[in-house]
Amino acid sequence: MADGMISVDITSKSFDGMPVLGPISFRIAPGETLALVGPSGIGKSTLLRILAGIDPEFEGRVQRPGALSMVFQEPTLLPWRSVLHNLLIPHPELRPDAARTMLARVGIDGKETLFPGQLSLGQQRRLSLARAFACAPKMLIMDEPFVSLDPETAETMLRLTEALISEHHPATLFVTHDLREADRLASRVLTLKSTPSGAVLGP
Amino acid sequence: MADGMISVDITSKSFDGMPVLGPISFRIAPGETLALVGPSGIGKSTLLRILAGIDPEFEGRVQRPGALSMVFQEPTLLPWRSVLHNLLIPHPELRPDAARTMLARVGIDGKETLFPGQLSLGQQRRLSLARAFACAPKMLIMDEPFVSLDPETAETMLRLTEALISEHHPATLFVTHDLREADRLASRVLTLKSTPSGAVLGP
Amino acid sequence: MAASRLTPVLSLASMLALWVVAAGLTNDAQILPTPWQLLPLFAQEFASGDLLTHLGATLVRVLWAFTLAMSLGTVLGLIMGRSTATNRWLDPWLVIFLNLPALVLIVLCYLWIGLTEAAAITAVTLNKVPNVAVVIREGARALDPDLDAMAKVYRMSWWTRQRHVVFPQLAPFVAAAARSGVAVIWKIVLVVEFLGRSSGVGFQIHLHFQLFDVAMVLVYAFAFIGVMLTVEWLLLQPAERRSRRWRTA
Amino acid sequence: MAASRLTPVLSLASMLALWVVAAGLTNDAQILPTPWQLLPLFAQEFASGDLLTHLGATLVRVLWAFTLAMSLGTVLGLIMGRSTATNRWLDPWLVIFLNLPALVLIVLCYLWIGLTEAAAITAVTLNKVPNVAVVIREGARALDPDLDAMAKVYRMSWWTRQRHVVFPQLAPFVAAAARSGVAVIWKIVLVVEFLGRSSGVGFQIHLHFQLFDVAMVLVYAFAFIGVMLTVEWLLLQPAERRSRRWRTA
Amino acid sequence: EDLPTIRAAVLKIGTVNWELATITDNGLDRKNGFILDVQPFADNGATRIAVEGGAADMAVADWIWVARQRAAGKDYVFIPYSKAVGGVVVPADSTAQSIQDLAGGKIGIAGGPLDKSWLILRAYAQQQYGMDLKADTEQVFGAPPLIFKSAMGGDYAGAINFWHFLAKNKASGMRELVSVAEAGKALGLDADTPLLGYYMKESFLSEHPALAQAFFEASRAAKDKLASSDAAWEAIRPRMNAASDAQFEQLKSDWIAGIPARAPVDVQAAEKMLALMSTLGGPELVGKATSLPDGLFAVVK
Ligand SMILES: Nc1ncnc2c1ncn2[C@@H]1O[C@H](COP(=O)(O)OP(=O)(O)OP(=O)(O)O)[C@@H](O)[C@H]1O
Ligand SMILES: Nc1ncnc2c1ncn2[C@@H]1O[C@H](COP(=O)(O)OP(=O)(O)OP(=O)(O)O)[C@@H](O)[C@H]1O
Ligand SMILES: [Mg+2]
Ligand SMILES: [Mg+2]
Repeated sequence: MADGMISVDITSKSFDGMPVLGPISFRIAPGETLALVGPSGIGKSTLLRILAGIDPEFEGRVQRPGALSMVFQEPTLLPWRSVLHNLLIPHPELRPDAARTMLARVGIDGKETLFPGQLSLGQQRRLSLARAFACAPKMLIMDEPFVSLDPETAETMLRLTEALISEHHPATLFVTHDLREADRLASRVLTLKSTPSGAVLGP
Repeated sequence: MADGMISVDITSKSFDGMPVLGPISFRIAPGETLALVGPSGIGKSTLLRILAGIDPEFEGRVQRPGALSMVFQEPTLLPWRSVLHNLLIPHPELRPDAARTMLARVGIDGKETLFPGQLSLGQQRRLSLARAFACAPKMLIMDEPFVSLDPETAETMLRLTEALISEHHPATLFVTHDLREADRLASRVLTLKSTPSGAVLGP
Repeated sequence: MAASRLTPVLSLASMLALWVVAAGLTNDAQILPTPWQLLPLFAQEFASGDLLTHLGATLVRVLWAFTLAMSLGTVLGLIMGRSTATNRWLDPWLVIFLNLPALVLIVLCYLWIGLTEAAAITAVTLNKVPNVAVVIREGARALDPDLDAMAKVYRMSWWTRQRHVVFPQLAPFVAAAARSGVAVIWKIVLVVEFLGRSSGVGFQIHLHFQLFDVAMVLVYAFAFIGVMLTVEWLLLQPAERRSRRWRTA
Repeated sequence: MAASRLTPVLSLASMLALWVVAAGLTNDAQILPTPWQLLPLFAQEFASGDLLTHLGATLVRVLWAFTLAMSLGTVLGLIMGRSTATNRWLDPWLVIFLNLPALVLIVLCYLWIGLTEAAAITAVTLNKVPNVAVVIREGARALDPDLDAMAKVYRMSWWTRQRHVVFPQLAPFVAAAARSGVAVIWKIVLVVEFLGRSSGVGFQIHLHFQLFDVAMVLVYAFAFIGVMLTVEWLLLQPAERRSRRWRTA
Repeated sequence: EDLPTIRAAVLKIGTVNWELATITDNGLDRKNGFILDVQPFADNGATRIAVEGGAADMAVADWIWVARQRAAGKDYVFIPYSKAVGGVVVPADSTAQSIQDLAGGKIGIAGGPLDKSWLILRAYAQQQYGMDLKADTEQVFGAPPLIFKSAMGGDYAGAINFWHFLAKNKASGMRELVSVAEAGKALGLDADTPLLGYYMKESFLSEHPALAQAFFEASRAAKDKLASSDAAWEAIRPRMNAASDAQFEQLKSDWIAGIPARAPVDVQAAEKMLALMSTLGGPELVGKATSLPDGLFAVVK
């Protein structure tokens, strides 16, 4: 297999005997961006969690690089650490001024010393984006990264994502409900569709 | 003032001395639906929390009916109670079969006995919608109710909202980033824009 | 499943083995008798009815004090955790009662109320309430304000709010307070019993300690521990598993 | 702000008032002396140096036992809370040690190790570790799995994870265990001291209790409580306020 | 019949029970016009709380303690019971011949630094050998059972304990170096002054004027019985916790040796002893009782 190639070969995944994912198999090349779409509750987040190595309880095999970043569907910040430290703690190698630049790029400069609970939800989501972008990951996984943002901010984030992907060339997989977003960022779109034995990749 | 009229007269609202909302004043008539738009972090949720009576620390006056329902920006469910009980506990007067019907209308039938943590985020959001709709509120406050949903589910939810509003005629205020949503549901759109003394209603 | 049911048994067996080894090394039945040296003593105390009488007396006291201390302590802790103003008023009292030696409280209770059962239970309760309050207060401080807001918006009744919103969040703190609570209460009951009662496990333990009869001390101590293990396995753990189901699901 | 600073002082004053009333009602200086009857005794014990010597000895023991019990108990509680398998193995031991009467452990420690300082501190530590573990275990069970996942994805080091992810979630449990912990430890130190040490507040309290000298018992009890109130106000509360800032902000 | 009842709070395993059981078993209480109701407790402290809290009328203490309480305002009155005191025992293989030979060793002491036996032995060492027992030895204070057990294990050069623990130590081969009674005699104290006794509240006694004498009669009758009859000892043997015949015999003979002569307490001898205790123990020990409080000893003969 090509170096850095990401391969997903899931036979099945179920919760308490209820199948959620059926046989799913795909590859992502380094530098390639894939969108994942599908109705609410079909299993997109489940697939992402398996891919990221968070959920080891499935049948099948996944091959992924070590250095990966993830934007969770909810911000998942450390509520007891300041905005700045929420960047620095997962990235101890990051210089504070680089962290500040990153915060400015997602539009939450000047909030370094606040706690996440003092941010609006949109601001928290952007902080979580900044956290994923703050290093140069080999792989980027994002679960609906641009929701809860006004059109203008969403456009800024989209551009930022484009810039960072072209800078670091990570293999990227992201979930979205917005087909224009998928068109703009992704070279391929994976669609999950329901079958009795769990979700599989559709046409 | 007309019976049931909702009136908001905020002089100012600040966090730790930082002004967030400036002078804001508007009315909502019973049965009327208003959309609230504005960039991320401007103060939309703050305004909604004041209106709902959750945050009493502001300067000004708000008049609202007692029976109100709210869809929070995050699902805000009871993680330790089943899906069904998350409907029944806030609405003890609700009959279990009515609750089941409501779950079916938001598309999460068959999940009654699961805990919220076993739902996908989109399913949790729909449960939180069902909770808001399960009674006949005089006022309905919704903070980005249709995000994290695929276009088809979003359309279903939109229709459901329209149906319920025309059924119970609540005064409705909801936040959205989607102007088509605003156009479809609302008779008026309030826009928050930033000024040095906090956000005010714009043109 | 079968294996996991066996674990506690194996665990207890290994503890027993450790005891036998320790007893072997000590090699002095007066300091640490072997388990089988205790068996006839146990049988004798059981047959004479002494064991059950004293155990019963102690259990009644523990139960009363536990119920009182848990309910008073939980209420106090909740109020102090939710209201900063009340906390500022009551906190010094809490620190004082928390650190007042058990002996002082017990003696004062006995002298004021008399050497009665009521005095004994009051003394234990007063000793334990501050501990419970301190633990529950931390829980109350950690309550989720978003769920509070939700409960407010939906105008939940006071009772619904406590039962479905507050209590499940407090549950780990209540469990911690209850488990370490029973243990502390029973230890104070021991003191209360030797300072002014004529029955109970504490009375027997202290007597046999004064005679330096370690074997008998152990017989009574393990009788109580046996009860606690049973309560743990038959009541506490199943209840906890049920209330924790949402976490593991 | 000024008013809130005054509250603890007023609170203590009201407690003092209650004491004066109770002493007035009791009307027997041998059962409950008034506060001002204690002052000359306090001055006398302080001047003779006795108070400081014994208080110092007790504080050293409390500090040692506290440090040992908190660290061992936290590690044990964390492991048991996070691993169901380990928990099944260790839980029966925990219940046994939790409910083993202090007296039994203390006597065994003294007989095995000798009537030494090390035996005293070991006995107190062994008594307290299970309590701490039980509380921390509940905290470990309530840890947020989403944050765990985040820490895993971002490959945080073990230490970073403990410090920034795990510990802040355990903080309320640690605070609860620590506060009720010091209190319980000091109560066990009292027992340890009267059973086999020749110094310390517990030794003095027991001595004066045998002489039925309640005033002196109170002098020593309040000397320790005074230290605890000071620690509470100068160390614990500011530290807690800092670590709780994110909640109230 | 409405005989007055004396509720006695006693240590359930205390040696005083031997006498009290002999009284009740033989109906000596009713013969002397009262009913004895024995309430067992597990700790001496408990018996004192019981009397003070009004749950009992009588408990056992040494008269120096009673004097201290009386001087502090309590209306306690003392009725003599026993002159049995402790002493120092040394391990069987010890070469020590006098207390002087304990220098440099470890001494286990039951109770604290205010223990009366310890104080008297210190004064004795000072007087006889010019020795500062406190400075020349290392002391280990501990609960009586712990000292008893450690002494058996040979942990100490010498051990000071209550007489019934010493009796058991002796029964296992340990040797008494010097008894507190001898030491006291050397210091000029009257060895026949009964140190231990019963105490009751004066208010209780004044309700029943002849009760002190009646109780004293019963106590003496029991003592006479025990001093003369082996059968009486066999009757109480189950409550003596004697593990062997040797222990039983030792306990029996030491108890009989502790019976004081039938007489009122010699006030002058007591005064002398109190003065000595006051010098040795200071106000820590005797409190305000620097001299004998009036009415401390019940008028019994
Ligand atoms: N507790 C707080 N302390 C300090 N600042 C706060 C606090 N809560 C909110 N803010 C600030 O108030 C501003 C408005 O927040 P709000 O949540 O109302 O924004 P919003 O319009 O709802 O944004 P979004 O669309 O991202 O949800 C934000 O800049 C935020 O940083
Ligand atoms: N722990 C669990 N136990 C049982 N069922 C679960 C659990 N977690 C998820 N599920 C189920 O798995 C299905 C897929 O969930 P998932 O979160 O992957 O959906 P999704 O595609 O991400 O949806 P959304 O767009 O709403 O986020 C859902 O139907 C959900 O009910
Ligand atoms: Mg999802
Ligand atoms: Mg918002």
